[in-house]
Amino acid sequence: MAASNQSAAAPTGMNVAVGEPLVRMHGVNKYFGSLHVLQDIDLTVDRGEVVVVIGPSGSGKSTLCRTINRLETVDSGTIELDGQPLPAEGKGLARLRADVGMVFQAFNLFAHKTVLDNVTLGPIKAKGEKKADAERHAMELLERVGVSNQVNKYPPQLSGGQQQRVAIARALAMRPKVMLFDEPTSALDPEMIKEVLDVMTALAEEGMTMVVVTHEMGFARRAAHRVVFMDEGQIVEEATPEAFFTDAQSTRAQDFLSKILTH
Amino acid sequence: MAASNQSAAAPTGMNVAVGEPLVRMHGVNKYFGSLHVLQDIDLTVDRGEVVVVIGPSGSGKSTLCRTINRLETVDSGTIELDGQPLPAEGKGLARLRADVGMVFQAFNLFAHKTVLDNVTLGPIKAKGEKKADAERHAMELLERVGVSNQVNKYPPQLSGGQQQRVAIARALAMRPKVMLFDEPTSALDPEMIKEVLDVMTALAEEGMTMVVVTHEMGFARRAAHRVVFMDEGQIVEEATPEAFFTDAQSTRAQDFLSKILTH
Amino acid sequence: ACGGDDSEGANVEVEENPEFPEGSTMAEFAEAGQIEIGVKFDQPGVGFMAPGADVPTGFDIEMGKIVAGALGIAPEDITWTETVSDNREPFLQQGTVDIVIASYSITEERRQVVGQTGPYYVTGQQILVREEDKETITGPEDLAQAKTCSVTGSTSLSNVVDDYGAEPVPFDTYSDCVTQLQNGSVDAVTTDGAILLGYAAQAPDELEVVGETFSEERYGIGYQKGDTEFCEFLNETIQASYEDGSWAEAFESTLGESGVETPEQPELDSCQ
Amino acid sequence: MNSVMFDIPGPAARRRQLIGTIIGTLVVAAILGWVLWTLWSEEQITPDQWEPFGEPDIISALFEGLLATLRAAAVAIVLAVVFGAILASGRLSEHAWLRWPSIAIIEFFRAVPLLLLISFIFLGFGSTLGTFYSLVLGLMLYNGSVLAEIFRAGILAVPRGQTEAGYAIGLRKSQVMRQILAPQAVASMLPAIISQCVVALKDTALGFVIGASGIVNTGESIYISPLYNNPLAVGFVLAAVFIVINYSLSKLATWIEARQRREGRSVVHVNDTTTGPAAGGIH
Amino acid sequence: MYLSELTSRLADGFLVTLQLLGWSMLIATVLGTALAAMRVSPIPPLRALGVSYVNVFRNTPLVVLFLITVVGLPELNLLTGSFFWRAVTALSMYTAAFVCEVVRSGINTVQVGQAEAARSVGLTFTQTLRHVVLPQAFRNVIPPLASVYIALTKNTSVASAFGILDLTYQLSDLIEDFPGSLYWNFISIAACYILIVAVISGAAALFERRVGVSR
Ligand SMILES: Nc1ncnc2c1ncn2[C@@H]1O[C@H](COP(=O)(O)OP(=O)(O)OP(=O)(O)O)[C@@H](O)[C@H]1O
Ligand SMILES: Nc1ncnc2c1ncn2[C@@H]1O[C@H](COP(=O)(O)OP(=O)(O)OP(=O)(O)O)[C@@H](O)[C@H]1O
Ligand SMILES: [Mg+2]
Ligand SMILES: [Mg+2]
Repeated sequence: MAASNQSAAAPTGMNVAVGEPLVRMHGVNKYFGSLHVLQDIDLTVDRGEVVVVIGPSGSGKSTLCRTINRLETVDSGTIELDGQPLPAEGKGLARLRADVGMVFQAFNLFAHKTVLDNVTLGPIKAKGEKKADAERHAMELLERVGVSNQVNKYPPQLSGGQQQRVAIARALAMRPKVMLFDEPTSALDPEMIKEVLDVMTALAEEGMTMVVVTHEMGFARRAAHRVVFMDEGQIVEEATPEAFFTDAQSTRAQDFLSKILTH
Repeated sequence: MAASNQSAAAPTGMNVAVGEPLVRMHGVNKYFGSLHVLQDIDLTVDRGEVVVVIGPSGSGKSTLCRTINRLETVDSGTIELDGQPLPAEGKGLARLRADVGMVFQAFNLFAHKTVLDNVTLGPIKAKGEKKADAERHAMELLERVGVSNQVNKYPPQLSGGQQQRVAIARALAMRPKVMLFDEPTSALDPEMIKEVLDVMTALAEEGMTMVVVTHEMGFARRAAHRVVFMDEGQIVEEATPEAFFTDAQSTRAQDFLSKILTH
Repeated sequence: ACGGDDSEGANVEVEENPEFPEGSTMAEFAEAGQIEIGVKFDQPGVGFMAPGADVPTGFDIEMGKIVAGALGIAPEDITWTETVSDNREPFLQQGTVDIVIASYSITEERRQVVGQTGPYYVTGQQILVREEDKETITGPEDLAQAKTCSVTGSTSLSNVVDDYGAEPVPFDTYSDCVTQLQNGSVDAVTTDGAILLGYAAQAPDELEVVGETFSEERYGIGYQKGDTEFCEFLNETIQASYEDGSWAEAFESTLGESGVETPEQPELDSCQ
Repeated sequence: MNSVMFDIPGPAARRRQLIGTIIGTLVVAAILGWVLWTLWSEEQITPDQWEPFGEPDIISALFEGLLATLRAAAVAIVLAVVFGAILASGRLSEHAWLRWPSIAIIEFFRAVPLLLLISFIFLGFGSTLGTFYSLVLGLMLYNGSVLAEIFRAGILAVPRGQTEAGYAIGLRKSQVMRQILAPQAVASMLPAIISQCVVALKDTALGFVIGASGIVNTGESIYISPLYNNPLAVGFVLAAVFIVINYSLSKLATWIEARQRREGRSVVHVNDTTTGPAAGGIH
Repeated sequence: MYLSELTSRLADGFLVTLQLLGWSMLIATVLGTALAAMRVSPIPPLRALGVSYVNVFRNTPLVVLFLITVVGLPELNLLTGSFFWRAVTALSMYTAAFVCEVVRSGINTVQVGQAEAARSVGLTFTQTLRHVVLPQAFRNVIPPLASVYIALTKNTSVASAFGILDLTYQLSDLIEDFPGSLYWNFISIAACYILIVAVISGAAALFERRVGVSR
C-alpha cells in the first residue's frame, strides 16, 4: 500500500501535518421545507482525523455529510474546506468536489462504464490527466482495494462488496484531501462488509482524513479518533470511541447504544 | 406470553414432548438449471429445537428453508414433516403449509389488508375459523409481539421492525408446528433489529421449533440449540453454538466466521 | 340553411285522404300517416343536413316530399334517416327505412336485391373547378397531371386517373374535396354532375361545373324488392310531378340554384 | 428536489436562470404573438368564424355528437375489458393451446392500424353491423388486446413474495388469486386502464371515416357548410373539447397513481409492459 | 391479374407509408427532444411551454389534428401545395408529444445518485451531462421510443382519409376494381404494417443489446 504515498499530490501519508483544521462547519442550519434537519451544527475535522458519525435513522447524518461537498446547500452558517469557504457553483465548485472524495451507500458506480473507466473518468475529464497516467494510477488503486482482476467488467457484474471497493478507488483516484463515507456498508451482505471495512481501516491508518457515517461499531472502535452522535438534527455528543461506548453522557446516546449494541 | 400455551392446538409450551424428529430431510438435491444448489442434504430438526442456519451468500440457505414448506420443489430425496412426507399439491399441501409458519426477509405482508386482516386471513380462509375467534387470537398474538396498537393500519404505514413482528404474528396465527425464518432482520435498520430478535428469542424460550437463517450471531449464541453451516449447497458443519463459534472444524467455516465476526 | 331560403324548400301538395287499394303498401303508409325515408345527409343540393338543423334539404328531399304528399303524408310527418353508400340495400331489406332516395344510381346488381324505379333524374360524371379555372379546365382531357379529388374508392376517381392521367386525391366526402378545391389544394373535383351542381349552387361565384357528362348515372327510388304495386304508384307519382310542375319546382329550388337550366324529364323504366 | 440534470444553483446560476426566464418568456410570447397574428391576418379570428358556436342548434348538435362519441367509447371500453380479461387469462394459462392463440390475437390487433381495422370491418360487415358497431368492434379488438397486456402485467406486477406469503399461510391457488393477487392487481392497473380510456376516446374520432356519428362528424358538417366555412375554428373547438375531457381523465389517473404510490403499492404502466412488437397506450 | 395489381398497388402504398413514416419520425424526434429539453430546463416559461405542448397534443385525437392541418393550414396560406407535408405536420406534431415524454422520463429514470457521483468526482455540469446522464438516458429511451415509432407507423394510416394514397388507402381502392377482394386486401395490407412494426422492434432490440452490454 505504499503506492499512494509516492504520488506527490496525495495529502495522505505520514509526512503530512496532522492537527490543523481541514473541514470546518460553523453554525450550519438546513431545512427541508419546515423540517429542521441540521440545527446549529459546529464541527471541525482536523487533517488526518477520522470522525465517525452515528445516530438514529433520520437524524441528519447523511445530510451533514452531503453538505460538505455541497450536494446539499445550507440555509445558514459557513462551511470551509482547507480554510476556503465552499464555492457556490461552476468550475470552483467542481474543483472543490474533486478534493472531497465521496462514497455512497448505494455505490453509484456509473452503470454504463467499466470498472476501469469508472475510476479514470474523473482524473481524465475533471483533472485533465493523460489517459495512460490515469489508468496506471487507477490500476494501483484497484489493486489496493483488491479488485484489480475485474477492471473490464461492468458494475452490475460485480458483488456489492466489490462495487463499493471500486467506488472507494474512484474517489481516491482524485487524490482527495478528505473522504466522506455515507453508510458505505449498509447495503452489503455481511461477508462483504468486512472487505470494505478493511479497506477503510487501512486508509484511516495511512492518515487519510475521513468522515464516516456508519452503524459498524467495530470500525468506530478500531479506526475512529472521534465519534459524533447526532439526533434530530443536532450534534448531541462528541467523544473518543473509548469514552463514548463505555460512558455516553446523554440519555439519547445511551438509549441508542442500548438498542444497537445488545444483539 | 402465557396466552399461546393455553390454546390446545399450539404445539409450543413446556408440556410438549421434546426430542422426537419433527422435520426430517434426507438425501435432498435441488438444481436451478445446471446450478446444484442443494447437495445431498440430510437434516433433522427435533420438536422444540432451534436450529440456526448460517453460511455465505448464495450457499443455499434460503432454498433449504423454502423446500421445507415446498415453496421450492426438490429434485431428489425426501422431506418429512411430523413423520408424513410432504404432499405434492392441492388441499394436502395447503394443510401442510398451514402447519409450517414462514417469516420472510422482505416481510411480505399483504399490502392491501390491515394488520389485523393480515393475521386473520389464514385462520379464516385456510382453517375455516370463525371471524370473531380468529380476531381474538390475532389480538393476543399482536399484543405478544408488541404491535397491538397498530391493528387497523396498513403495512406500508408501519416501520420495518413492526412489519416483521406482524409477519411473525401472522405465521403464529396458524398455530404452526414449526417456524421458518429466512433472514428476518436483514432488511431492517439496526435499531429495529433488536425488537424482532427479542420476539424470536422469547418464542425460542417457549419451546417453539424453529429453523432460522440469520447472520445475527448474537441470536445464534443466545437462542440456538444447534448451528448448521452451509457452503455451496452442502451442510459443511453442524454443532452447538458454543462449539461452532469457538472451535469450528472446517476451514470454510473458520474463514466465514473470520469475515463476519471481526468487524 | 342552404340552398333554398327556407328549410321547407318548395311547397309540396299534400293529397287529402287519397284512395288506395285495400292491403296495399300505399294504404298502409296512408293509414299510418308517416313514412321513413333514407337520404344522404352530406351532399348539398341533393341531400344535406345542415349542422344544427332538424330536417335535410335538397333535390332528393323534395322528391321524398312529393312521394309522401301523394300518400297523404305531410312533410313534417316524414322521418329522414341518413343512409351512406354502403348501407342502402341492407336498410331496405331489413325495413330500417321504407324507401331510399339518396343519389341512388339504378344498376342491375342492385336490382337483384332491392327494387329501384325511376329514374327521376339522369346525371353523369362531371368536373367541378374554381371559377377562375373554367377556361383552362373544360373537360376530362384537361385533367392530365391535375390534382383531382373524389371520394376514396369511387369509380369516378379511377375513371379520370386511368383514362385521363389525373393525379388522384382521395377524401372521405365530396364536401372535403370541395373545401380543398376552394382553398386551392386541388384543381378539380369529379363525381356525379348532380352532386357537383349542389356544391356549385352554394357558391355560384366561386365554383363552376364544366364540360359534358362522361358517364350516365340514373337516380332511382329504392323500395322493397317485388312490390310491383308500389312501384307503379311511385312511377305514377313521378310522372304526375313532371306534369304538374312540382318536379321542375323541386329542381329549381335546389340544384337549379347554381343557374343551370332545368334538364329534360327522364323517361321512366317500367315496373316488372 | 435534486434533479438528475442540474446541481443546486448558486448565485450566478440563479442569475442566468433569471435571464433565461426573461428571454424564455419573450420567446414564448413571440411564438404566441406570431400565431395570433397569422390567425388574425388570415381572418380566422373574426366573429363570423366563431358565431356558429353561439347558436343553440349548433351547440345542441355538437352536444349530441359528443354524446355519440362518449357512448361509442364507453361501450367499446366495457367490451374491451371483457375481451381483454379473456385474452389475458388465455395468455397466462399453463396450456400452450390456449396461450399461443391468445398471444397471436393480442399481437395481431396491436400491430394493425386501428383505422385499417375499422375500415375493414365496415367494408366487410358494415351492412349488418352499422357504423356504430363497426366502430365499437374495431375499438374493442384493439383496446382489448392492449388491456390484455395491462391485465397480465398487473397480475405479474404483484410482488412474488405476496403469492408466497399466501401459500405459506396455507391458502390454495384459487384463494391466493382471489384474496391476494386480484385485489392488488386491480388497484395497480387502475391508472393504466383509465389511460386506455383516453386512448379509446381519442380513437373514437376515427369513426368519422366510416360516417359513424360523433362530435368530429358534427364538426365536419359545420365547416363544410358554405354558410360557415370555418375549419380552423371547428378544429380548435373539437380539440378543446377532447383536451378538456382527456386531460381530466389523465389527471384522475395520475391522482390515483400518486395515491397508490403513497400507500406503497405498485403501479402498472402500459408502456413498460410491452413484450411484443407492438406498443399500446401511445396511439 | 388481381395478384399483380395487388402487389403493384401495395408497393405504391408501402412507399408512401414509408415516406410518411420516415419524415414524421425524423421531425417528431427532433421536435420531441427539443421539447423534452425544455421540460427539464430550469427556466419556468420553457417548462410551461413544454408541458402545455404535451398536454394539448397528447389529448387531441390525431384525426382532429389532421383536420386542422389538412383543412385549416391552407386557410392560413401555409402548405397549400402539398397534402403530404400537411400529413407529416400532423403526424410529427402529434408524435413529438410522445417523444418528449419518453425522452423526459428516460432522463428522469437515470438515478440521481449517478449524477451526484459524477459531481462528486469533480465533473462540471456539461461533463456530467455528456459522460454520465445522457448516455444512460439514451439507453433508457430506446425501448419506449421504439414503441412510439410503432404507434406512429400505425398512425400514418390516418393520412389515408386525408388525400394520401398510402397502404390503408389501397384497402377500399382495390375493392373498386376487384369486388370480393376485401379479405386478401386486408390481410396483405396488415402484413405490410406488421412487417414495418417487426423491423422497428427488431432494430430496437438489436440496438439495445449493443449499447446495453453491461446489463
Ligand atoms: N431531499 C429531501 N427532501 C425532504 N426531506 C429530506 C430530504 N432528504 C432527507 N430528508 C429528511 O431529512 C431528515 C434527515 O435525513 P438524513 O438522510 O440526513 O438522515 P440520516 O440520519 O442519514 O438517516 P438514515 O440513517 O436513515 O440514512 C429525514 O427526516 C429525512 O426524511
Ligand atoms: N429461482 C431461482 N432461479 C435460479 N437460480 C436461483 C433461484 N433462486 C436462487 N437461485 C440461486 O441458487 C443459489 C442459492 O440461492 P439461495 O437464495 O438459497 O442462497 P442463500 O444462501 O439464501 O443466499 P443469501 O444469503 O444471499 O440469501 C444462488 O446461487 C442463487 O443465485
Ligand atoms: Mg442516511
Ligand atoms: Mg437467502
